[in-house]
Amino acid sequence: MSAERRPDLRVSLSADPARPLELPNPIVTASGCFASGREIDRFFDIGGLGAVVVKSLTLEPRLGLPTPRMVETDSGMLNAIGLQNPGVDAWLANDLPWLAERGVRTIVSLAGKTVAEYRTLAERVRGQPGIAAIEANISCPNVEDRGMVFAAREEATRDAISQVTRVSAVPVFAKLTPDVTDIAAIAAAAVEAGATGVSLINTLSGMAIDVETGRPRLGGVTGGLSGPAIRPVAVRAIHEVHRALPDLPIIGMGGVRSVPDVVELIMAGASAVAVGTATFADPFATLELVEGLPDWLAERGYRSVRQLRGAVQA
Amino acid sequence: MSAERRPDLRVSLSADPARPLELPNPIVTASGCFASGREIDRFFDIGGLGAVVVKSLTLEPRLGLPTPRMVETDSGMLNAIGLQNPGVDAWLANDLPWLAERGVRTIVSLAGKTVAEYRTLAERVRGQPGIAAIEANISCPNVEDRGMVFAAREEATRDAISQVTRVSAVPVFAKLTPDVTDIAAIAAAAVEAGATGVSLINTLSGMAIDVETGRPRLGGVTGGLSGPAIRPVAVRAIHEVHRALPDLPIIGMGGVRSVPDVVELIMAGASAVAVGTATFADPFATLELVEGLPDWLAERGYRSVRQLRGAVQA
Amino acid sequence: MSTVPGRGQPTPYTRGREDGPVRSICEVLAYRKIGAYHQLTIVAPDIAARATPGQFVSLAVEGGGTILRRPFSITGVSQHGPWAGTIDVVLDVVGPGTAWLAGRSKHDVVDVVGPLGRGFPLPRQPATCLLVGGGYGAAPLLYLAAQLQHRGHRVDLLFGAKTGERIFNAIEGKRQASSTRFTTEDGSFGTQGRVTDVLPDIATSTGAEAIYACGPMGMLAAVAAQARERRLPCQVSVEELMGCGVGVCNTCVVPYRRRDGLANVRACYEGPVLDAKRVVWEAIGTTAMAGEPVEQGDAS
Amino acid sequence: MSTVPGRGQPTPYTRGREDGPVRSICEVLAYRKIGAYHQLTIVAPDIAARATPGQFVSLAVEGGGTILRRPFSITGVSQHGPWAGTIDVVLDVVGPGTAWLAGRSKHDVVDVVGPLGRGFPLPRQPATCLLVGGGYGAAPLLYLAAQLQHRGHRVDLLFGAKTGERIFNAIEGKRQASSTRFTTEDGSFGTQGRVTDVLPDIATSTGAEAIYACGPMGMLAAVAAQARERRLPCQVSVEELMGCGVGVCNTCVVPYRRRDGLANVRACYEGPVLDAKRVVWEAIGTTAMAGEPVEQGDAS
Ligand SMILES: Cc1cc2nc3c(=O)[nH]c(=O)nc-3n(C[C@H](O)[C@H](O)[C@H](O)COP(=O)(O)OP(=O)(O)OC[C@H]3O[C@@H](n4cnc5c(N)ncnc54)[C@H](O)[C@@H]3O)c2cc1C
Ligand SMILES: Cc1cc2nc3c(=O)[nH]c(=O)nc-3n(C[C@H](O)[C@H](O)[C@H](O)COP(=O)(O)OP(=O)(O)OC[C@H]3O[C@@H](n4cnc5c(N)ncnc54)[C@H](O)[C@@H]3O)c2cc1C
Ligand SMILES: Cc1cc2nc3c(=O)[nH]c(=O)nc-3n(C[C@H](O)[C@H](O)[C@H](O)COP(=O)(O)O)c2cc1C
Ligand SMILES: Cc1cc2nc3c(=O)[nH]c(=O)nc-3n(C[C@H](O)[C@H](O)[C@H](O)COP(=O)(O)O)c2cc1C
Ligand code: FES
Ligand code: FES
Repeated sequence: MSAERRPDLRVSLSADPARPLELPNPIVTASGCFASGREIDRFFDIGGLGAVVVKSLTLEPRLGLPTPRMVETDSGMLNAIGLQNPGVDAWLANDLPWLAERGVRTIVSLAGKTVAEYRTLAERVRGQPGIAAIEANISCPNVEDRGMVFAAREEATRDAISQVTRVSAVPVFAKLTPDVTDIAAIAAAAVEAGATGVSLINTLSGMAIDVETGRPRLGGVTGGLSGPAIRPVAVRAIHEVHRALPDLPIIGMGGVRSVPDVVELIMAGASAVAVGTATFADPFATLELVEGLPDWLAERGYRSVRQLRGAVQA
Repeated sequence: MSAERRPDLRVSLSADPARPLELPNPIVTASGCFASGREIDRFFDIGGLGAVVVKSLTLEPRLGLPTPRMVETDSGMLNAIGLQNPGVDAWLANDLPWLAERGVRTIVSLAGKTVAEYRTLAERVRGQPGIAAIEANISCPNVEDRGMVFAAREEATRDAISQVTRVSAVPVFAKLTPDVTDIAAIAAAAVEAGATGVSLINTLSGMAIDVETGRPRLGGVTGGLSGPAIRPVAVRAIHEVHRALPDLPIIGMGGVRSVPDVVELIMAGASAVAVGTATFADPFATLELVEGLPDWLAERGYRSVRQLRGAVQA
Repeated sequence: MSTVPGRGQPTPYTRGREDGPVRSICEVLAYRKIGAYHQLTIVAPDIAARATPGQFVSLAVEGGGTILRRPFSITGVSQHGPWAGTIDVVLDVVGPGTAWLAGRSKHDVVDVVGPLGRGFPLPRQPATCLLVGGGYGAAPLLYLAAQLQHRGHRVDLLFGAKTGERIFNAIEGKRQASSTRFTTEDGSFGTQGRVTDVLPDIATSTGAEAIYACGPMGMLAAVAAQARERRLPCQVSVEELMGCGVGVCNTCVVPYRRRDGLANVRACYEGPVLDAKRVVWEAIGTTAMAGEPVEQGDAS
Repeated sequence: MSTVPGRGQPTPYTRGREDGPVRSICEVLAYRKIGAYHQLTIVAPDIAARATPGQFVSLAVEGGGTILRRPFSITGVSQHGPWAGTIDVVLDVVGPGTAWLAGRSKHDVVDVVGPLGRGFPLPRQPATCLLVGGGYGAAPLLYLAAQLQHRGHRVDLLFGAKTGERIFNAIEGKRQASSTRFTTEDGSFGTQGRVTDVLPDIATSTGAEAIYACGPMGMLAAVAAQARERRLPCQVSVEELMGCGVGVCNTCVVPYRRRDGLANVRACYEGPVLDAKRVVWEAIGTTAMAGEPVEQGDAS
């Protein structure tokens, strides 16, 4: 492939000129599936990825849930980690400088237990060098609403997201759960609250039982289903939101493993594609998608990955 | 295994003595996955199954959606059949007598386009000999509510189910979709409307795109995801509803393929277990579960399958 | 009876009724590469004894996240020999399932359901039959040709494909027919072009009284139109995506004019062999048949 | 570089940096059954060159709907011979992944990531080391024993299992140690009982100065308690369900007292070898560590 005809992988994830987000390629990591970045940087230079979305950070450090924390299911896995993380302050002190120094485009994922916590979290990360965007993980329980996750309700979505957008100078993505009756309505609520875009989808709520012992296979009883099993749900959710809000940037994710999977999510409406569980099976998964995408495009005569966005004829 | 120690497979699916539903074993067919019954009866006597749940019937005959109507996905499949069926009257005339004559316990699945249609359907099947129960498939679009499925909303659930329970002398099960924010709330609405029990879960809404052509892989664009991929979602939904409504009979389904899968759904809270996609892979799937369950129970010292219901320690 | 038959158990393990289709766990007796295709000979006496030309079998496959069986036409049966009762199937590798099957060899075990579907109806009076096959669509026609010849009918074959290596088993074809003709789109074998380019001539020169066809849907539609023009009876074996192969999932439908009106009939149950003039060719894969507004997302 | 390496490509295909773990597509050089276990010798020169005892590799498996790798301790490496650089792993078949791996044979190809995790720290001064293994937990200890002996330490082995055929490679053990002792729960080999029944005697008689242990968590907790009583340094190789094996999923955590406080450390990254006295044995798999109310359904 001659240099001139190498397809253009650049994507823009913000329609707001005041808060731009340009990535050299559409492949990013899914939150909670890439730890601090150092772990995979042992294998390759993670600076080549479109961006790194870090594990969701909470205000206080969290030890998370007891083991067992995962179980493999048919073409998928359930996890119940319980948002184990060092807390936002420790991350800012120990991890962000390393990422920034290496030139990694970093998207910080924030998870609050209350609406007010989202604001505090957004304030803590505000102005920190090297943060390209915020992903507000609102698919986590709202302790003020009987543990119902924020993104389960339009109002809670609006409340949490507006706390973040109010204090942030960088683009804000609302990470939504697919476990809702109408995901496009939740996405619209996030947009009303000033979100730059949405991240679709978080894991599906699931459960598995050890029939020999009668005990749940997860310490946390229920957990989040990810991996190839859920890709059809991700494609549908992305398509649904993209059809309702065609201009809204979407970071798509859910079961992506191969270059055609990436293309499928982009055709459904994603501007960028995050990879989670696939990295567990192959530490090079994200890099190989960055490398494989140009060939796929070139072989089919596409000049830019942007041509494919929302291109499904439906 | 001596005859005396053969575990008892009988289950009761109704707490209402006026409308009992006793099955000789907990294995039933999932609606839309067993056609008229004759097709599988070519392989074995279907009278040995706990019950046969027939394809959802509508008031008028329906030709359904254009092909392609299915696509295999990772450990699952998407289908978009569009409720093709001969219509309730033709079924009563041509198919029910055959089932009744063979002594098959038949659960008739009804699907309306409007609230009123559920009543008409229930009236048509009322008093027909050989109908053991009704499954009201309310996971289908309500044309009076912009095509939103009935079971997406508590009110529509109540409206549709009460039409059926009002005119029925047999137990009524509400078949629910997992694509909702709070499935226990929908189940509660069904109970308020007089449902004897609930059937959990219908397929998840999903989509797949042919990346070479840019076209959806289904003629109906989106479709229903079934098979082993969704079992963790089924277990979670059943557990959630059983915890909220412990006395409510549940017909569980979603990705069941093996005897341990059956036990998993029962431990989560199902009283009976329906098998859909597994029959596509093996026409004997249901029969082999009926045959395999007693051995599994006996090897572990269980005397009745009823001991396992809701037995998960969570 | 075990719930997980297969390895370790004597093969063929068979389950089913006295007649109709069965499920068998069978041994592969032979593997053969034929041009671009792979042929498996499978020891399945019950299926061999019950099959008729035009019927198919459904094979379980392994690997990846596959869960469904794959349908394949029966291309021949043998009731004799040291292994009593074998069936042959021909595979074109197009995806994970066919790749897995093409990797089987002698003594491997495969899980087969069959025979399935409606086969080719045979002429009641001695007749001259033109059999038209596209690609691996030739497979069931070889089985049909043998049976037609055996019953005293005249058989002429017309097989087409993209390339010569995709003409299935030309040698066997020549042995079983009064005349054979091949077309390839790239001209690498036989006449360059499509079967429908030469069909009128052959039908005239052989005096064809009936046409049997199997191949891609586009080819079948074109053959059906030519048969109609010539008022020749025409039976086609259609191909649709199949979820179950046994008639219970309703995914494999073909729009069809039945005596009692328009219907979506199942390729696996009412078909795969259908009367060409009743198939509503122009409505395949369109909403033209729906007769009612099609609701998106009406999943089942 | 291809996105789907493997068959057809020259093996080993290796990808990674100059040091640290790599991903290699490797050929199986030998398969051997050892008692109840299966041993694979894999040609993986980069991994062999970088490994230390106590580290593990993560193998991709096929079949069913499996998507994750399976972790296995390295039980030995060879830098020499006609195939430069092999590693050995030992498998106990417990599920689909180990069953698939146990079915591999010479010339088959496996996909390996490694070496992973923290290995056993070696004593700085010449020391008498007691190595305590349960079941296949003996595997990494044989590799450790070889290295300890090579560096002039005294090695005593104590291996236990349920049955004799689950005592891994007793012969190799005897060759690499000053003394060996075996216990089985059914008494079919060595002393009847558990390793902890005889550990105190052996520690006294050999004059053990350090304990290394690998085996089921229950055994490790008991060994750790005995080591603590005797004030012996003790390093254990722990086992937790692993999602990724490379430190990114946080599923494999073990409660641990770190210098800066209580933490859930990753068995695959900070471990699998951990300092026994810092592991919070009583908190494993309980909510005792959570430090905050555990929300059910808090999925990630
Ligand atoms: C009645 C009938 C007879 C057939 N006979 C033959 C034959 O003799 N030789 C041969 O090579 N092929 C035949 N086919 C096509 C064959 O079934 C498919 O090529 C095969 O199922 C593809 O499986 P895959 O996993 O390799 O590909 P994939 O495309 O990955 O299959 C994915 C899914 O789609 C289904 N599918 C894909 N293509 C087809 C198709 N054309 N028809 C039906 N289902 C499909 C598969 O069964 C599977 O569920 C026949 C199909 C039918 C319906
Ligand atoms: C550091 C480490 C070293 C190990 N070394 C060996 C060894 O040398 N020999 C050996 O036979 N086994 C070893 N194991 C255990 C081995 O990884 C599991 O037995 C194996 O993963 C089971 O896979 P399966 O598909 O056969 O079983 P399944 O139980 O079906 O596996 C399902 C899932 O659970 C995971 N899993 C199941 N059991 C374990 C376990 N004990 N530890 C971690 N993950 C598990 C699997 O990786 C898979 O994701 C080791 C485990 C760890 C963590
Ligand atoms: C082990 C694990 C941990 C996760 N942790 C988080 C998290 O902290 N925050 C978040 O927003 N999503 C989290 N997710 C969800 C993923 O980011 C992603 O949305 C989901 O897994 C679907 O993508 P995949 O199928 O590629 O994994 C987690 C997923 C997994 C598997
Ligand atoms: C091809 C197909 C058709 C279906 N048709 C119906 C239907 O008509 N009515 C209904 O209530 N559910 C229908 N379902 C849903 C099943 O009854 C069942 O709820 C779902 O498939 C999950 O079970 P499974 O994973 O065992 O298939 C259909 C499912 C499939 C795969
Ligand atoms: S393939 Fe299922 S009905 Fe034909
Ligand atoms: S297994 Fe993923 S962090 Fe250890």
